[in-house]
Amino acid sequence: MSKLILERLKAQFGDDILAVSSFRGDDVAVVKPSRWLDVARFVHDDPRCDCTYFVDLSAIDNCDPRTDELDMDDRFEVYVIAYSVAKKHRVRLKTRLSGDEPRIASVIPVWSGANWMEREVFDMFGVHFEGHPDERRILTYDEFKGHPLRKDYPANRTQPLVEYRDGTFNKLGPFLQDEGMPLNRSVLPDERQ
Amino acid sequence: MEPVDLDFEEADLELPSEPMTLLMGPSHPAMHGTIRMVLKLDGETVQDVDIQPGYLHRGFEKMSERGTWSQVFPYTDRLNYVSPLLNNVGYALAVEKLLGIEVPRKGQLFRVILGEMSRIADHLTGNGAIAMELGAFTPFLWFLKAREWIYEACEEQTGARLTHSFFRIGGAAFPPTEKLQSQIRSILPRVLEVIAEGESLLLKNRIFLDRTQGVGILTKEHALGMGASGPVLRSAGIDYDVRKDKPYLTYGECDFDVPVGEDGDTYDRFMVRSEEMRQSCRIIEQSLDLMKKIAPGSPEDAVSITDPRIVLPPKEKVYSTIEGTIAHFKLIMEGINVPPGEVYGYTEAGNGELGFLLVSRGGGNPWRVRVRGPCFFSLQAAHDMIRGKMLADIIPTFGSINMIGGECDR
Amino acid sequence: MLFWISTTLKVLVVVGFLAQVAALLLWVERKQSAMMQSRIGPNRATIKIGSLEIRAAGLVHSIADGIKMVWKADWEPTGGDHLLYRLAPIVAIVPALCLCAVLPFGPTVFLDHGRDLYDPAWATDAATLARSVPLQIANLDVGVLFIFAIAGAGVIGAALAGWSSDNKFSLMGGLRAASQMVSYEVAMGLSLVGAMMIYQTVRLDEMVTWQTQHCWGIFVQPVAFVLFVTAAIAETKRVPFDTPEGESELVAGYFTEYAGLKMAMFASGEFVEVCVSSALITTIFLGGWQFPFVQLTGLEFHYLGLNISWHWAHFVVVLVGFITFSLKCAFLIFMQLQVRWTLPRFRYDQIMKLGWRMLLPAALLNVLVTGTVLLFLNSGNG
Amino acid sequence: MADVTHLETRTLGGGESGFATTKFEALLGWARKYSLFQYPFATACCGMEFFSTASPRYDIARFGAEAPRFSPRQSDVLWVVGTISQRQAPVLRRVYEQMTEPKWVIAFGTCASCGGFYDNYATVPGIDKIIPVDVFIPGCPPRPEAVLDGLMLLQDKIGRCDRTPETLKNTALPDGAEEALEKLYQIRMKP
Repeated sequence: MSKLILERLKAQFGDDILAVSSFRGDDVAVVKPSRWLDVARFVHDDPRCDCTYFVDLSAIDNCDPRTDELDMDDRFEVYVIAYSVAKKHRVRLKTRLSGDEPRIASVIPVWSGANWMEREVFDMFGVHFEGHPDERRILTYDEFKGHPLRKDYPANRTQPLVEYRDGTFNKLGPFLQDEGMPLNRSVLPDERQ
Repeated sequence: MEPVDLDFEEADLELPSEPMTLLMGPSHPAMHGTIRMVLKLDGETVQDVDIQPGYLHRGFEKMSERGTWSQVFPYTDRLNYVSPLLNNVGYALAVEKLLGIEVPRKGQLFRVILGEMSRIADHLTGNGAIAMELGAFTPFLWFLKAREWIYEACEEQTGARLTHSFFRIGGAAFPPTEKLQSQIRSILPRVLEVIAEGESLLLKNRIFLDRTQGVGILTKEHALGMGASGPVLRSAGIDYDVRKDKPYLTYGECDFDVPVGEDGDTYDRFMVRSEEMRQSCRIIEQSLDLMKKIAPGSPEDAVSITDPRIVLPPKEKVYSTIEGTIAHFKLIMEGINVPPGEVYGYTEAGNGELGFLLVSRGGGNPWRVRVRGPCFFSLQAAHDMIRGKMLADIIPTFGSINMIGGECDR
Repeated sequence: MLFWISTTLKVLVVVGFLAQVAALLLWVERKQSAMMQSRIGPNRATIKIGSLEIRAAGLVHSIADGIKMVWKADWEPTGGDHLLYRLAPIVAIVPALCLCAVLPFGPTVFLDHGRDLYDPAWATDAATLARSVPLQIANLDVGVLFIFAIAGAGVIGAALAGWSSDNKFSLMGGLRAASQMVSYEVAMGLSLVGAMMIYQTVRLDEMVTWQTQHCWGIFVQPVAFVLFVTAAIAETKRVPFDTPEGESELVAGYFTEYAGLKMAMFASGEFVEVCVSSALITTIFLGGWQFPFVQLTGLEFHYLGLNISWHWAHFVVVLVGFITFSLKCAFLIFMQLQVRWTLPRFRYDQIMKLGWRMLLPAALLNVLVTGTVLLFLNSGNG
Repeated sequence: MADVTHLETRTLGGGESGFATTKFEALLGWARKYSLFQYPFATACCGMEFFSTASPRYDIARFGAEAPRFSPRQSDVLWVVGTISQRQAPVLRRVYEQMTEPKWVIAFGTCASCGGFYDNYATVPGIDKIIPVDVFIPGCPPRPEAVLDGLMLLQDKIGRCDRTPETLKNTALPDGAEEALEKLYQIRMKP
């Protein structure tokens, strides 16, 4: 893998590129949140980067509720992957946001495909995208409270839309919390109830 | 002749015509049960459409964080449930990339063979669904008949018809059975014959051509910006196939072509899929030949690596030796100890680039498993393919995207 | 007296047959599709009489369907027009049944044929005619025109159903059905004008008589035959013209909201229409009940230097005529059902284009050519 | 430990006479049993096996369950095929309510029966939390043979006018079945 894009980025943006790395052939550049849209546009428009193909946009929650504060800095990592079909190279741009009111510019003006991905990140992590034309939930429903992929959301806290029937069932109920699970399931504190 | 009502402003009329809002789905026969479309119709023409996925969101990514690395496999089966083995391969390769290991040659060939079988099953279903949704039920059932043979072969190798969970981190669950060569070689010609038969019913049919050609056009730039991949992207004229552009496993040694469309319409997507099935057959034939050439007993002649920290010990050792028991216990209970890091592993699955972004913080559990489900991106592009067309055009267009709920909503 | 008895009998036979035809055709359709798709098709339902088990190759399933449909719960939409909602299935099926009134399904039966069996003159004798029973319920002077008038009413059923169901899919289905049927009626009517010019009549029994004396209509009007068959399939709303009820688009089209018996009426109305349109095509283009070279007196073959006159008893002639008619209809029905499993469906605008831009001009051209040829031939003769 | 006694289910075969049925009811039951218009509520992986069941090899049409009606008004059996998410639940409930009596529900696969291994915020732990179910078919996804077995179980229940929920159970293969299958396999695999 050529590191051409990373070099171009460093030359263009200097200190706004916080770090670059190439782990197992993946070129990653960490960008300051304030320059997020500019870097994305550069990667897309620069003829030597030419990353016109939008691959992916998502986020990572770095907060471990057992040890970290929920509103820690650098809690959310939003990344976007772009690829150049002609030059056959790809780059992953990353930015880090704080856990308190995470907010970042939308990259829809650069890649129109980012629309649903940003909606998904908003839905799953609660990261807001400034300038997004249609910020709604996409995978969960409007009545859903909270953001399920945040580490502090318990995996099995359901929010039913339809009231469950009562009455007797002639069959076993679903698996209970501790039934049929391996010992080291990472059960978070309030998941134990 | 001038139109009579030229002077009328629509709004001034006593009963002005308004667009009709039509909710299509999620339990609509053409929406695969998982998509809802809110259509704004002007007569039969679609003025605007809001595509709402998410009716099959089952929390794949959350569930992956709760188990060990190996426990993710059954969930990957149910991503693109039309071609589960390709998802297995994709996830296994991503974890292996994070671990920095490579599977022995026979294991790689085995993955290629079963994966391509799965791809044929996927495309058979996809193309059959296009025909069925246009009203031609017979070709669909013929394709299903061929799919049964593939399921049978996969069952012979993996033990399951549909959800195999067969590949492991560092290899596969079992080595190939003796029947592999003969069975697959006997199936492939028959599958090709069925494909040709089904096409003979459709491709010379004026109605089918009229319904698919020029319908649901996706332009090159739009496809790139939207991140569409696989047959949808290739039908738009962009020659991007992960198997060619960044060969993984043994695809680099195989001689196959990547079919590329021109117009990006439904017809092209149908043709790209059916040509890909033929290419997959070529790949399988070549891989079977390569597998025969492996010298028995050589290090290449194994489907899994031997590292006891990654691969489960053989069952007899688990029951007879204390080391085996402990290794088995540790791997099952704690999971494979994957060093901290973050990789994006991607392969060419049935619907396009299937990417897994894996984050490990060390230990047996994944910290984050992100799936790039190719349909999600293609479906997003469907918005512009549908808008401005007629109501009836939605059905073949949507069918040709081959939207698979599990992969789209995860 | 004879008239009333014979008419009542004929009505009972025809309506009784058509009431069963839906079950029969359902079975044919299922088994036929199973054969084409290398399946077996329904075969599990059995009727047990003592130790005897009747399966009738799956025909029993159709009986089960019928019984179930009758006792399936009925349902009515809370919105919409209730009267029209109930009226729609009746309006859909009654015109199709009415059409059978003018179809001749066999040669005229002469009750005192024994008087002079082999003299061709007896058939026109006034006394014989008085004691004859035409195998046709109503021998109307307007013939074909009656058919167009009544068939046109069939569209109202679909449109009413779509309108009164209070469902958007139904509404679209009803609109599609209405526009499609109205459009194809034009082409259908015009395609017959050529045939009427040649036969010089609009009465269906006289059409058959003309074809008995000359040759089948399909040979003198091949274009009209193709146009008429196409338009007839479109009128019955079957694949590839089934957009009004296209499953993958409009769920079940104009009868989405109908359940139980009412839905069964729509479904069987469709089969009755298939049956009637086949009978109509047979009558107008395939010589009706006429078996090749069979005249009123029996087999008459006077071609290629051969002179064969084989006199049959009158009831044999009638029987052969009736069976011939049934077989021809069965063949056409089978063909129409087969189309269902091979072709994809059109898009709505493609149907309209086909109707107005292809079939209609072709029908007009056919009229023009037929007229010119007739004029030319007549001027040559006289 | 759960109480086992209430888990007992009736096995296929009938012969029980818990209900006083008249001849007329028996006739209706017979007709309904062989004329099952189905509404496939297919959402997920199990949909593939549902297709397979309709495919030429297994041919669900043999049992009279041929016609898929996509309008709930006209259907008799609701096949819930695949995972039902919380978001999908109101839709399923609505479709069930729209069906006209008499109606039956089959939970196809583990996810529909009890939520399967999707034990999380997004999925409904079994559709019987929302709508009543007549037959549960286990499997992830169930093999087409199991589906046909489940359908036969439902037909049996319809014939008996029995509405208690039942789960499909494992049945042993009859003697000689394995050899016969192997022979069939050999024949099929001949090039």
